[in-house]
Amino acid sequence: MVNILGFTFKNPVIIASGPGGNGKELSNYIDLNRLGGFTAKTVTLKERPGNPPPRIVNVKAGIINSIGLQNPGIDKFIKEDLPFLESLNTNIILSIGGDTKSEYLSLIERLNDSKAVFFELNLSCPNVSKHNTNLEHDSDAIYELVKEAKKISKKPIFIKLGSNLFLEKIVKRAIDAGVDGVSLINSSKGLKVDIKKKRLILKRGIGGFSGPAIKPIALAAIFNIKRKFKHLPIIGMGGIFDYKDALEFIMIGANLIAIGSGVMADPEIPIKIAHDLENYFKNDSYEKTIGCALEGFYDR
Amino acid sequence: MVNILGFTFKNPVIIASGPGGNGKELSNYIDLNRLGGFTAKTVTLKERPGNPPPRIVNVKAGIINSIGLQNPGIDKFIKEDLPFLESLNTNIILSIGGDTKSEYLSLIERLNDSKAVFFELNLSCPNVSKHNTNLEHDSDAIYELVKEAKKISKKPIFIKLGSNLFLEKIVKRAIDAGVDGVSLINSSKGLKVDIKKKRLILKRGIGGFSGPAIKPIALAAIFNIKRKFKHLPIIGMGGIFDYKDALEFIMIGANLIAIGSGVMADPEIPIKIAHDLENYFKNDSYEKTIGCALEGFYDR
Amino acid sequence: MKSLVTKIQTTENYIIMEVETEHILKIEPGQFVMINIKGFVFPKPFSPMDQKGKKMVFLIAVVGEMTSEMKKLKPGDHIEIRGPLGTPFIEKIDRNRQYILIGGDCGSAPLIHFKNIYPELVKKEIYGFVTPEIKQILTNDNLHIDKVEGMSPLKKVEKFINKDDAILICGSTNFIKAAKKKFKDYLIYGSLEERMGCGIGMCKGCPVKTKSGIKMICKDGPIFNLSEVELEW
Amino acid sequence: MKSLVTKIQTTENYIIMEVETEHILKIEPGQFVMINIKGFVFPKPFSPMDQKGKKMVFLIAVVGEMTSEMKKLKPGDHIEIRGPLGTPFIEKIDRNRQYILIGGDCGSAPLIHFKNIYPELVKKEIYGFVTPEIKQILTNDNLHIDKVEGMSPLKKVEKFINKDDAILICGSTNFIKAAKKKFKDYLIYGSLEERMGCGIGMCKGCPVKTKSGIKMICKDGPIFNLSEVELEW
Ligand SMILES: Cc1cc2nc3c(=O)[nH]c(=O)nc-3n(C[C@H](O)[C@H](O)[C@H](O)COP(=O)(O)OP(=O)(O)OC[C@H]3O[C@@H](n4cnc5c(N)ncnc54)[C@H](O)[C@@H]3O)c2cc1C
Ligand SMILES: Cc1cc2nc3c(=O)[nH]c(=O)nc-3n(C[C@H](O)[C@H](O)[C@H](O)COP(=O)(O)OP(=O)(O)OC[C@H]3O[C@@H](n4cnc5c(N)ncnc54)[C@H](O)[C@@H]3O)c2cc1C
Ligand SMILES: Cc1cc2nc3c(=O)[nH]c(=O)nc-3n(C[C@H](O)[C@H](O)[C@H](O)COP(=O)(O)O)c2cc1C
Ligand SMILES: Cc1cc2nc3c(=O)[nH]c(=O)nc-3n(C[C@H](O)[C@H](O)[C@H](O)COP(=O)(O)O)c2cc1C
Ligand code: FES
Ligand code: FES
Repeated sequence: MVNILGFTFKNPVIIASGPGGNGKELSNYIDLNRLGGFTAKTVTLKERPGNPPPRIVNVKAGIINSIGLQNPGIDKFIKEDLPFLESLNTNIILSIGGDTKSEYLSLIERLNDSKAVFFELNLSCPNVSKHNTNLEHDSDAIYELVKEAKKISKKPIFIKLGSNLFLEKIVKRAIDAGVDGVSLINSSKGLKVDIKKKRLILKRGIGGFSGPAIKPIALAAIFNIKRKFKHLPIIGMGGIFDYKDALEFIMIGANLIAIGSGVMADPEIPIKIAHDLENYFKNDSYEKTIGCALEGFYDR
Repeated sequence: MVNILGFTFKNPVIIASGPGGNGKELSNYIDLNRLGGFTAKTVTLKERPGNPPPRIVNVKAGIINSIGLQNPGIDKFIKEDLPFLESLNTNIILSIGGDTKSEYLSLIERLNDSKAVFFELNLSCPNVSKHNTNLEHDSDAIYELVKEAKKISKKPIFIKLGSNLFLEKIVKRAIDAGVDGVSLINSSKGLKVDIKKKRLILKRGIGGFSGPAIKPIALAAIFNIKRKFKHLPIIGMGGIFDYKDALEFIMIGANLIAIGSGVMADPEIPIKIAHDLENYFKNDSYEKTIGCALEGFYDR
Repeated sequence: MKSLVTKIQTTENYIIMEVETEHILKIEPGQFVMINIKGFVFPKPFSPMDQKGKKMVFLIAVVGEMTSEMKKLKPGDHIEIRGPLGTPFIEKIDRNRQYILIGGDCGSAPLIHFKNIYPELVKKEIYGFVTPEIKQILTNDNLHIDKVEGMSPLKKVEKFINKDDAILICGSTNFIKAAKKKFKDYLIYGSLEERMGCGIGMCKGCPVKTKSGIKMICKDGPIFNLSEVELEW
Repeated sequence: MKSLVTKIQTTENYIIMEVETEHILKIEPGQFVMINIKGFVFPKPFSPMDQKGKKMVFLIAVVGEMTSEMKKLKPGDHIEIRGPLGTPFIEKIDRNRQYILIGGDCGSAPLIHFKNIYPELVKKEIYGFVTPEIKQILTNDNLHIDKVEGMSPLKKVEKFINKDDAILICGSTNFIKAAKKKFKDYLIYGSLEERMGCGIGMCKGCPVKTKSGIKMICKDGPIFNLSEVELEW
């Protein structure tokens, strides 16, 4: 059992936004109620068709995706996806994305009375252009957004960021604006060239790079935040494929751990991790394990 | 044969700064004269002992290093390493690092009359603290440094950067200051936790993450720079282990490709790549291949 | 599901691989499985050419990283198989018609499977390969070798197709585009290919534009009535 | 160099693996090789316990990712071996002395090799393992099992060592630190361990502080006169 911001999670394992869709397909394979939580796929105000194919590129120890936030838009989401999510006996986190601050705020208003426990503002999608759910270059904008979101939101607010040089600064500003937690990390920017055809595989060139390859980067990002902001709740993700990966994230400071690409490789991974962590924490305190690797850390 | 800034390289394959040391050990395994060039390990004004061990951490498809710029300092470098490098029949690139602008400038002065073809200013070492060869957070400082370096340097100047959110902006300023080329990318920030001992493996926590895992990130970074600054010479590196990897870098816009961790995994990799590329370019023009994957790219 | 490679035959560019699954994994023709092998993190989609009990047979073209590694598999090696995935041909096609089966390269695999299970729905078969190489490992009376025949399988079909014939085709997107154009007045079902992530419809990795919006090839397909899909983006 | 696994014996935590190298790769006791196996990008260092002609034998402790995968190797599998690397014991030690060999766990491997080649330089051997598990696969008259003897090998040596004896020790850094402290008045050579990158002295990945500055364990060692090294940073 994990307590975070007054909410109780059965276990620290949640599904990250995106790879698991809105849960219906995944629920044919695993019992979502066994998990600590489920983050819905980022929803936007209007429907988005997503990017043209191909959308998936396999690379060593990872995958590059160019989904482009395909989603049905908020109306259809509320009608067709939210009821299913709300029917689950697990904590729901709603991920929202917008082109402008007011879009984020509208989405919060529309979803404020849902059964979800948190909002996660997706500020770092690598698959859309600037100002489209890709605010992370602009810490002032993030400050403003969080400040206003906090005014109207009935739920705690997490912001989701990628690994970047100014992460500490951005998070500091978001904390000043009242943010409740951070989700780290979104997929990184990655690219592959088709050397036979001599062209970019993805039509946008760059896609979102995820999977085991990015795990060291995710851990480094969380480490940097955790050691500066010891009490800030963190949802950790990036290449978690087994319980040992999960333990690395917990020991470096993640309160919850989220599985993204892992469910694509094998839908049963989240259940296996939940099970293995339960065994592990028979002998060890979960609370004390969070961030334990930072103790006595010699920073120079 | 590759022409770049008026210099001729036998082939596009060079050794990246660091993993290959200053060439003596590597020359016991391969004939360095078969390569296009060799970048010396970053040298600083004073000797640096480097970081405490462990300095190497293996992760999936990559390695995290915490060398910490161990080097003998400029005096010893000039006495003990430079003569060997100058005796080679290949192009030498000298990588320099400093804590302050004036340190970089002193190093340039000390090395201005060497036989090296370029200077590479290492601005992005993940293994040292801020202001220690880790200027990349500060594009104003980079502008100033490059501007003054260009005034005194007798050789073209490359700057070496990591992948970061503001890469375009930094490179734009460096170009304004007169930089001749960029080396992309340095190792990324990575971390691993020892879950048995519940502690960070590296004493600094974070190290430099390199190898095949970071290749998609390197290609994405080069793509972003190449499409904005079409004529800027680029030395591409990050996870190049075979000629197919090398071709991806060339097709995305690298004029030269550098092997870093590859020589650690297998010292013969650079020779194999040089050989395989020679075969490949029997039928294809090298000049026309540089950046060919960007042609017709649909940027939206 | 853990599965054992029991037999593997290879040519330079093709593999026929027999595996034994741990439990019976019933596959309808047109469905596919996600296969993963040692050294890879993410699995890739393949449609079996045959499946009986715990036995499954695959026809695989060696085109890239994973398929090159598959070529090195030996009997006794283990692979991971997940499925069945996708909609069976039989659930989407008009069962009151007879079909000309057109396979493009390894797209032939699920059609060969279909013919085995539903021979009564098949009017004619043509499995197109560019060179005769495939004959080293695959015996089938309906192989069409472009280089031998001097024409593509589509051209050949054009010669004998009747006004009210229907087509079931499987192959690369370009092959299917060409067929759609050539046979635009016919009822034609195509099994589409796309790079896949999850294989079960949740990651939104394998889109196709249809008249009723964007669908996922892995879940809503891979078979579609070609009049309902738009193959250009 | 491409090498063939010819025999492999395992217990839960140990492996004895025989390989045949493509060409003869002459190893002096104390030298090591970098081994790589399928699925890994970077190789790791191991000191053979024996080498004759193309045959090489390793004694390996299963401690982490690569060694766990090594346990799954079968005869007929290929592995990659690069070497010989490092300085032979014989080039650094005083050849006019006789040595007590002290092995800590798999650090025993190069010492067993040393004894085979230079029996005249060996006064006594003691190869310490914590539990008797190792006896399932390793036969040697000088195995010391902590749990059976009720003491560490260092304690045992303390009991019989003479004033002018010399020591050659190989094991974990902690083991060597303990030995250095216990036997500070003796001539003691230790073969050090460190995580390695290149194995040939160029990447600066495996440092040790010595009286003459920072040295690389892979190139300047792995053996050092312990009076010359500082094992704390
Ligand atoms: C439902 C379905 C069933 C399939 N059944 C078979 C089969 O029975 N036999 C068979 O040989 N192949 C089949 N494929 C195609 C097969 O999945 C790809 O050839 C395989 O994934 C290539 O992997 P790779 O790592 O070798 O290639 P990569 O190195 O990833 O790429 C090499 C080339 O293959 C193409 N490619 C990559 N992934 C796919 C894909 N999913 N579909 C089509 N082309 C792709 C790329 O465009 C590239 O040109 C099927 C695909 C789908 C979607
Ligand atoms: C010169 C030399 C010779 C060696 N000879 C042998 C030998 O004959 N038999 C044998 O079993 N082992 C030997 N080792 C140690 C062996 O290299 C490591 O045990 C191995 O690299 C661990 O790999 P892994 O992926 O299983 O462990 P990892 O998953 O990388 O790590 C697991 C644990 O092993 C430790 N470890 C990792 N790398 C090393 C290393 N290079 N040296 C010591 N500990 C390490 C880590 O601290 C960690 O606690 C030797 C090491 C050196 C430097
Ligand atoms: C196919 C795919 C779709 C994704 N869609 C979203 C999304 O809609 N919103 C979001 O915040 N993150 C999205 N992500 C990012 C993941 O939630 C996660 O942050 C990232 O992939 C790193 O974790 P992983 O390595 O476990 O996948 C997506 C990732 C993938 C692979
Ligand atoms: C052990 C090691 C030492 C390195 N030392 C330096 C250095 O001194 N200066 C520098 O600019 N880059 C250094 N690098 C970074 C490499 O030059 C290269 O930019 C990076 O590793 C990515 O390339 P790769 O994946 O081919 O290794 C080092 C990398 C490694 C692995
Ligand atoms: S592959 Fe994931 S939706 Fe089709
Ligand atoms: S491992 Fe590279 S210097 Fe020793």
